[in-house]
Amino acid sequence: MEDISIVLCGEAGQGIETIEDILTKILKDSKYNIFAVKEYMSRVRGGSNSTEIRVFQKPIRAYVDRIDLLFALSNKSLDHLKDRISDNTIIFGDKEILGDIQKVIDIPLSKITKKIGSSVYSNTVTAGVICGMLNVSEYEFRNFITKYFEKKGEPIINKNLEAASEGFELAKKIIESGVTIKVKKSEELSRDISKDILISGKDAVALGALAGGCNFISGYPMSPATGILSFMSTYSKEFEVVAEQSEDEISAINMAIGAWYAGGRGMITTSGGGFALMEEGVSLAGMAETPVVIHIGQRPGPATGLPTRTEQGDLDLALYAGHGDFARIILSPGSIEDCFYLSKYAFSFADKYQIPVFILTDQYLLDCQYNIPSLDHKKYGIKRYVAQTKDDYKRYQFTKTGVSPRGIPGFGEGLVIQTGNEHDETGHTTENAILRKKMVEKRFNEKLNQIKNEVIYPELLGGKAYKYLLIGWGSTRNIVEESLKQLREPKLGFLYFKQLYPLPREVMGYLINAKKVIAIENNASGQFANLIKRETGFDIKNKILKYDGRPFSVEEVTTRIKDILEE
Amino acid sequence: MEDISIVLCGEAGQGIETIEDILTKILKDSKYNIFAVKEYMSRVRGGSNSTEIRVFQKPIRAYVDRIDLLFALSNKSLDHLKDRISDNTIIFGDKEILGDIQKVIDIPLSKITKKIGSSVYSNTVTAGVICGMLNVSEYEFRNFITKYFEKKGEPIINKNLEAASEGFELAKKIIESGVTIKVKKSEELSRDISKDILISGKDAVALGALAGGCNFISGYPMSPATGILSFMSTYSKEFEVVAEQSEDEISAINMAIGAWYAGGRGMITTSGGGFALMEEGVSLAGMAETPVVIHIGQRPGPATGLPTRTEQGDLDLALYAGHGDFARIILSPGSIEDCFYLSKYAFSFADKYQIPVFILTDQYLLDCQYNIPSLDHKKYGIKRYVAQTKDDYKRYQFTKTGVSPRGIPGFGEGLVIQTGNEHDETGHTTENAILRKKMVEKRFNEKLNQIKNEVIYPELLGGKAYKYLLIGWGSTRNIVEESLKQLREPKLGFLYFKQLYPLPREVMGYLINAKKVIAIENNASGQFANLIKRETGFDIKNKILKYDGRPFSVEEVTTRIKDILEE
Amino acid sequence: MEAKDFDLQNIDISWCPGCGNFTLLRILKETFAELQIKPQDLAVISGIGQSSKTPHYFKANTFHTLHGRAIPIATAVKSINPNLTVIAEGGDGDMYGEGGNHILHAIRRNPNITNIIHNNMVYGLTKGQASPTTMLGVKTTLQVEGVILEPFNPIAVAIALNASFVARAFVGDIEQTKEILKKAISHKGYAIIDIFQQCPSFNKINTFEWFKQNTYYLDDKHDPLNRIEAFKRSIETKKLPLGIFYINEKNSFEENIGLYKDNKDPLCFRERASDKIQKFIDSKMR
Amino acid sequence: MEAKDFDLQNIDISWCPGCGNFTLLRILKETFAELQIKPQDLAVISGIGQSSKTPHYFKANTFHTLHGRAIPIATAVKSINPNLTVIAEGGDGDMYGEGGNHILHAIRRNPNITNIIHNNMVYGLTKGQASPTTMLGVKTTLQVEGVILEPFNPIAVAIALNASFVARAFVGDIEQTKEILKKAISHKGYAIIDIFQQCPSFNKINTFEWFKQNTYYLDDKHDPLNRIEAFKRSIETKKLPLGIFYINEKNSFEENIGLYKDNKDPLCFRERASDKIQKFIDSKMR
Ligand SMILES: Cc1ncc(C[n+]2csc(CCOP(=O)(O)OP(=O)(O)O)c2C)c(N)n1
Ligand SMILES: Cc1ncc(C[n+]2csc(CCOP(=O)(O)OP(=O)(O)O)c2C)c(N)n1
Ligand code: SF4
Ligand code: SF4
Ligand SMILES: [Mg+2]
Ligand SMILES: [Mg+2]
Repeated sequence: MEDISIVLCGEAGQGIETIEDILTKILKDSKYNIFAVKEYMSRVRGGSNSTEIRVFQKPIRAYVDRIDLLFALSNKSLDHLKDRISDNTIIFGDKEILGDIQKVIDIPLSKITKKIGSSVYSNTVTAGVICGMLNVSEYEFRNFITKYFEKKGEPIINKNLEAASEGFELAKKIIESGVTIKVKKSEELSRDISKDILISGKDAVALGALAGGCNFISGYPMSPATGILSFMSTYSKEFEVVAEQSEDEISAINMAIGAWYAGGRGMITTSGGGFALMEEGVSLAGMAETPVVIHIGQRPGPATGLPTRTEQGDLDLALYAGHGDFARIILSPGSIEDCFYLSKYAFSFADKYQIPVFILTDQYLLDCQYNIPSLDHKKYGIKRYVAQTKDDYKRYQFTKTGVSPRGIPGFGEGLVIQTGNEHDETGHTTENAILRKKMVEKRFNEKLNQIKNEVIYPELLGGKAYKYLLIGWGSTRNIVEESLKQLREPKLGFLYFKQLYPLPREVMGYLINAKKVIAIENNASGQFANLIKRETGFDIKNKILKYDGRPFSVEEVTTRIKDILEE
Repeated sequence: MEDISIVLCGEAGQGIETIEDILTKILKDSKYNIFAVKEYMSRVRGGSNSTEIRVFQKPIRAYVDRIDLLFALSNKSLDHLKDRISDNTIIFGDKEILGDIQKVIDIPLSKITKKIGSSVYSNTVTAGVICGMLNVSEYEFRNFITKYFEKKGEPIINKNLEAASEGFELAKKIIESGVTIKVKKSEELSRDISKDILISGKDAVALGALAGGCNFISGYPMSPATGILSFMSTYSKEFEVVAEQSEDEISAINMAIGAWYAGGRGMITTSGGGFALMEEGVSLAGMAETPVVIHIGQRPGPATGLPTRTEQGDLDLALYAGHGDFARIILSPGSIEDCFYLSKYAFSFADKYQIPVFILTDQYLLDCQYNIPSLDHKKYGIKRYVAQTKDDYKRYQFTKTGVSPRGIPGFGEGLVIQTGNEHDETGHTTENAILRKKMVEKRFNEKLNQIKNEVIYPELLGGKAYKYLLIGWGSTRNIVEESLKQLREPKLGFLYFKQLYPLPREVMGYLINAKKVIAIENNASGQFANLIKRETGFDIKNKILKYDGRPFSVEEVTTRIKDILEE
Repeated sequence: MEAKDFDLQNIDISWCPGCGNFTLLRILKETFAELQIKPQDLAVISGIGQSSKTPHYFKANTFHTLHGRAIPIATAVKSINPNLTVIAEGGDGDMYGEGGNHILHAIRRNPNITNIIHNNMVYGLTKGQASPTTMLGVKTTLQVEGVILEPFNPIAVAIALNASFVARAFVGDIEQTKEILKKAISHKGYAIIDIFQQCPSFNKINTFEWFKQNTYYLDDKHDPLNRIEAFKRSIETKKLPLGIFYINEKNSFEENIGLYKDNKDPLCFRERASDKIQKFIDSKMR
Repeated sequence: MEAKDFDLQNIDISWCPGCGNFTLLRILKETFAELQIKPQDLAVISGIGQSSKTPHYFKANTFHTLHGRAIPIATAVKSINPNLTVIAEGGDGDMYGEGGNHILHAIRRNPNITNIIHNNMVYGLTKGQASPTTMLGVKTTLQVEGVILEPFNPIAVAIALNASFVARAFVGDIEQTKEILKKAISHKGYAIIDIFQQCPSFNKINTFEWFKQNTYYLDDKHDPLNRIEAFKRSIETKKLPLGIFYINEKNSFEENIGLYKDNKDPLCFRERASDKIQKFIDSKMR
């Protein structure tokens, strides 16, 4: 097999995250390319959650519906995944829990873990079974387990090693019974995959922000965005970042604005519902020309919607957030690398133009993890634009670009006077009509014109000489990319946008070259297609939309593209 | 003269509102058509505020730059209005305050009021002068003053009568000196103007809401929207409305949602900055399918902007408010009549479709007042859509229209279960992908489709067989209408939209019939033109935009239309 | 009526085994039954959190709304239909964090609603971050070196604002909690009841046992009409008192707005005589 | 330094004649001068309201922000640059109404900022509606039959939350107000000072004279370390006490976050060694 898709399914709180964690690490160390993503319910215990781990030779990084190996760890698992189980799915499970279903290969976890002493060891047993089936060296697995549980002390390590042996033993029996799985390893690649880093979207965004100089983050817990705040909190001392859980989202955005005003680099992290409370703050940033970086981890709305699931539904929200007209930038990473580089970039953009910069991700992307060679902290160097002030400093001095030198309190002789009321160049309030007009043009038209000169270009994947053109943004990137490989249609291109606003001036050029343009978005209204229409007048008639709270799968994208191409 | 424009200018707190109030009423009683509007600074005392009162024969109702008679009541007045004063402007003022400027006709208010006993009487003196100049019967004026100050007691009445005499005396002298003004009265009209009602935008919105059955209003004070709340508070007992000042805007919108849930008819009133805090609430209304009526009195942003001035800048905000895709309706009255009827309509719309309905006005429109024959409470009868529930009641039952019967607690045997989480038909939470998809379609696509069948049509003013077509919405209506009359260009039409979203299906038909389409909007980005482009792909290239916080004037519109037509 | 009259069939309760929410659910059903309040006459408005899911698990008119926003919604519901028994329910994060401002002003406004706060001293649904009531020093994924913000004291704040009815309970004692709840619901005006409950999944410190060990009941000698005494008790830290701290009888919001003085019909059932508006327009605006 | 070092030239002050804001402006200038704080080292963050315009009328780094939001902004400013003296300033509507939740949590968070509230018991800028501190029964355009919400008591609430520094002043007494302000600014941690001031335009009841008649100073016998005593004083209604009610020395937020323990440089002047991130990525993520 070229790649296999392993799915673990169990109840919330049962520990499949741990199995995922062990497996992805050890398999990567064993030179497999790894992709993993999870889906989970909005509850702490019970229900049915699942994780898909793809193990493969070629670096593909997307969710598939297909399940090759299913580890059904709770009695609801088979029902939960019924639409994804095919005749080819090999199902493993504890028959004591699942019942005596013929198709199921028994892994008697209850019995084994009772022997070891506690059901918590079923994680290591399961991981052992999988590694055994995949031909991971038992020696290396044992080493890994020893290190993994190092902090828990000798007795726990030993119990887990016992569990590991049980797992490998079981795998051996299963293989002997004739069930074998073979995935080619990636040794033929020019690089050694075991030296790769394995990183999630969440961590890549946080690290990108740190690389961009972030030293302040505030947020109110909200799935799926909390991970960024928790990463920053964990490494607060190491990277000298203030990471503060605020009393509400309004406080969070205003804190971040305050941090920038004082010369820090602040960001906030939230999801749509939390962001809806921040719009007045965004407007303040626009008016006071204070930079701010806003990470929105999208999830399905309206209101509380499906709080742990995925959607690309907050583009409109970011695009039109806050009352009044002012410039902004919206970025939408679709790969782990872009999560890092665009998050880094966001800080330079915000600082340079003194505007709100948005990073739109979603639950799917944040919870994805896969291996990549590394991330380069030097790429797109950090730029700081803070000016030392003189005595006659004017915070909102008119310039040709619309951007005034930005001073900070206590750095120079000048005073930094900002306001969210209409103001003159010094920063004091005014009701003058002429000044008002000039200030609007400064904040809106002039800045936008500048920004349009350095828009981050979309990436054209697939057929460069396309006849059919897919338009997508953010987290669909890798899914569509894999789908393109399956479709092998040389006339099919995929334009993946990493910057959604402002659009590059050349976007129309891409569109008119295609005979058929297809938008693909994980929302109900085609928000990006609407934006393109608003900006260019170009009407994308074909839309592949999804809004059931689940990510697209490679198979679904492939089918839906085919349907449209065959129309 | 066909019409004259009288402008009163003074400091905040000096009492020009009182003069406006007296003058508009007495002049209307004297069978003049009256239009008045004010502009004011964001301060309580000092600065320069002004009120324009137009007195005329034909019912035109719009702001003009032109000043025929200027009453400069403070020393800053002439500077404040310097761009609007022409050679034809007759300036009145107290030379003791203004200095000995040749052009100024002296009205020695300080001297006179010192004689009477207090400077507060300068309001009545000034009103007297103006009425004297306009040939209002002194007898009727005295009767009016007596009634106007009735509650203040005999001595105050007498002082004001003394002031009135002084004013008329002065007028007589001025007329004798050769300065005369003659405006034709409207007696030739089929109706008796003195029987008209004189009503402001503010009051018309509030009365419209009451006519629509509003029995709950919550809001946090914010210019220019507070007037609606204050009207409702004043008449709370009379009309049985709960009118509550909430602790913040978030509370306000959630209260209004609660009121509807319980079977009331709730609305909120705010401006852009306050509304920015309500977006999560809007999203809840969308998800829970709870009706809510939202009045936004627009003012210039971003942030606190110019808090007492005018702009049409919150369309985008209303259009995209709240995370997630769900149906909504946006109305934008442009006349006093429409303020009333559309506000009334809003409640039936909200109730019928169980969605948020927006009423967009602005400072200019709310502060306008003029005479109209009356308003008919019966027009567009109130419809209530509340259903008595049975035992098996399901709050979100699937129907063909997307609209489920809406029960309320305590009315019938059923239980009314609502949630802002994704839910099944009963109202209980679900994570089911198929249900999720159907519910999105119910809330968004199906309801929008229904609504599109009963969109309130735009009104076509001016040339029906147009070659040039102006597109406008809301408060520019009357200004453009008067401008059209001046332009006398039979090929020029004006399509005034009262419902901005969803657009009528036929909008494209109107547009393609024109050789040149011109959008007119009081904002910097052309938000409605952008919406039209997003919906139809039609690019309105010519835009008359204004964003200095002031309303358009008839003259400015005329000039800018001419410029475009002559291009 | 019996508690089982509030049972819902075929429901999948999404709480963790051993969670205090289960006990509170039972307490609520029994309380309503004992007070003879029909599900149809009950409106339970909740925020977002584990605790805010409670209304999905028993029979009532319910509205599971937004994080932190149950109070304004409940306030309006009561003002439109005072015949309903209105409950605003949520967690400590929901009510004291996101919704903090509404509590302050609900106390001032004094609507006749009962505000139940499931205080597990943690954010349950979002998996274990500190809530406003988490104790100093407690470590979480966001407070990696321990909580540094002084815990929020809802009881003291409510007394400081001269609230109408202020109580604390612990789900570990079903009977007493029911008694307190009954009094709170029967009390006219805004009643706040902070209810301690264990969260076995995320709060490993303030366990069922911990609450048992660290609480005691205010005894008969405590005079709930004495504000200073109530305050003294509210800031005790050695052991946390349970019971009714403070009662301050006063007019409710619905009484104060004056719309129910001469006419007891709920506003939602009144029709406005629409010619009244016409008359108003034609007289007042002339 | 002298007060005039804070004077701004050619400014048009938009307050009404006789407004208490003028006195408070003078008090602030004198206080900063006497404390020898340079305008460059001062950051005054205000909300929206008449009082929030104050920073436009003297020399300082200033940020006139949004209604109700000065506190979170000021908190972050201080954490990024603790060398600045940071003031959060606003009106009673701004701070206790719209911004109510931030005060609660600022008290818990305890940043080393001074929170000045111009308490004129009315919404000035929006022309006279009731604020959270308006007295019961007062009639306004929105409270046509008089205020029915019990007034907000910021002093009692702050004490209930065990705030670090709690005081009240009255602009009518320039010297004492300066003394209180100086102590508040010098105090380490969050200091709240509610300052009574007349609004001759909209508050015809709580006039300058009224405040004079209805206030008195806490005397030397008052022990600001005694929380119960402080609370007792805070709920007095016959006459309203002025002075420092309560002091509770504790670590500030900036101390607690631990980033200034070994390195006193403000975060805004530190450079991050960017290879640290590279090393982290290449080690931790492998
Ligand atoms: C505006 C908003 N912010 C954040 C969230 C995410 N959120 C959901 S529940 C919750 C906290 C839950 O804690 P608590 O209120 O104490 O309830 P518990 O689960 O502990 O019962 C948070 C932060 C949200 N739903 N909405
Ligand atoms: C979000 C928001 N809501 C409402 C307003 C309108 N507003 C401006 S100032 C103010 C109240 C002013 O009262 P206060 O804070 O007491 O200050 P004062 O003018 O009395 O000094 C209000 C409600 C606003 N600017 N922003
Ligand atoms: S997380 Fe805690 S509060 Fe929530 S259900 Fe589980 S145990 Fe209960
Ligand atoms: S309205 Fe009141 S507070 Fe505002 S400036 Fe005037 S007197 Fe002062
Ligand atoms: Mg909790
Ligand atoms: Mg005030």
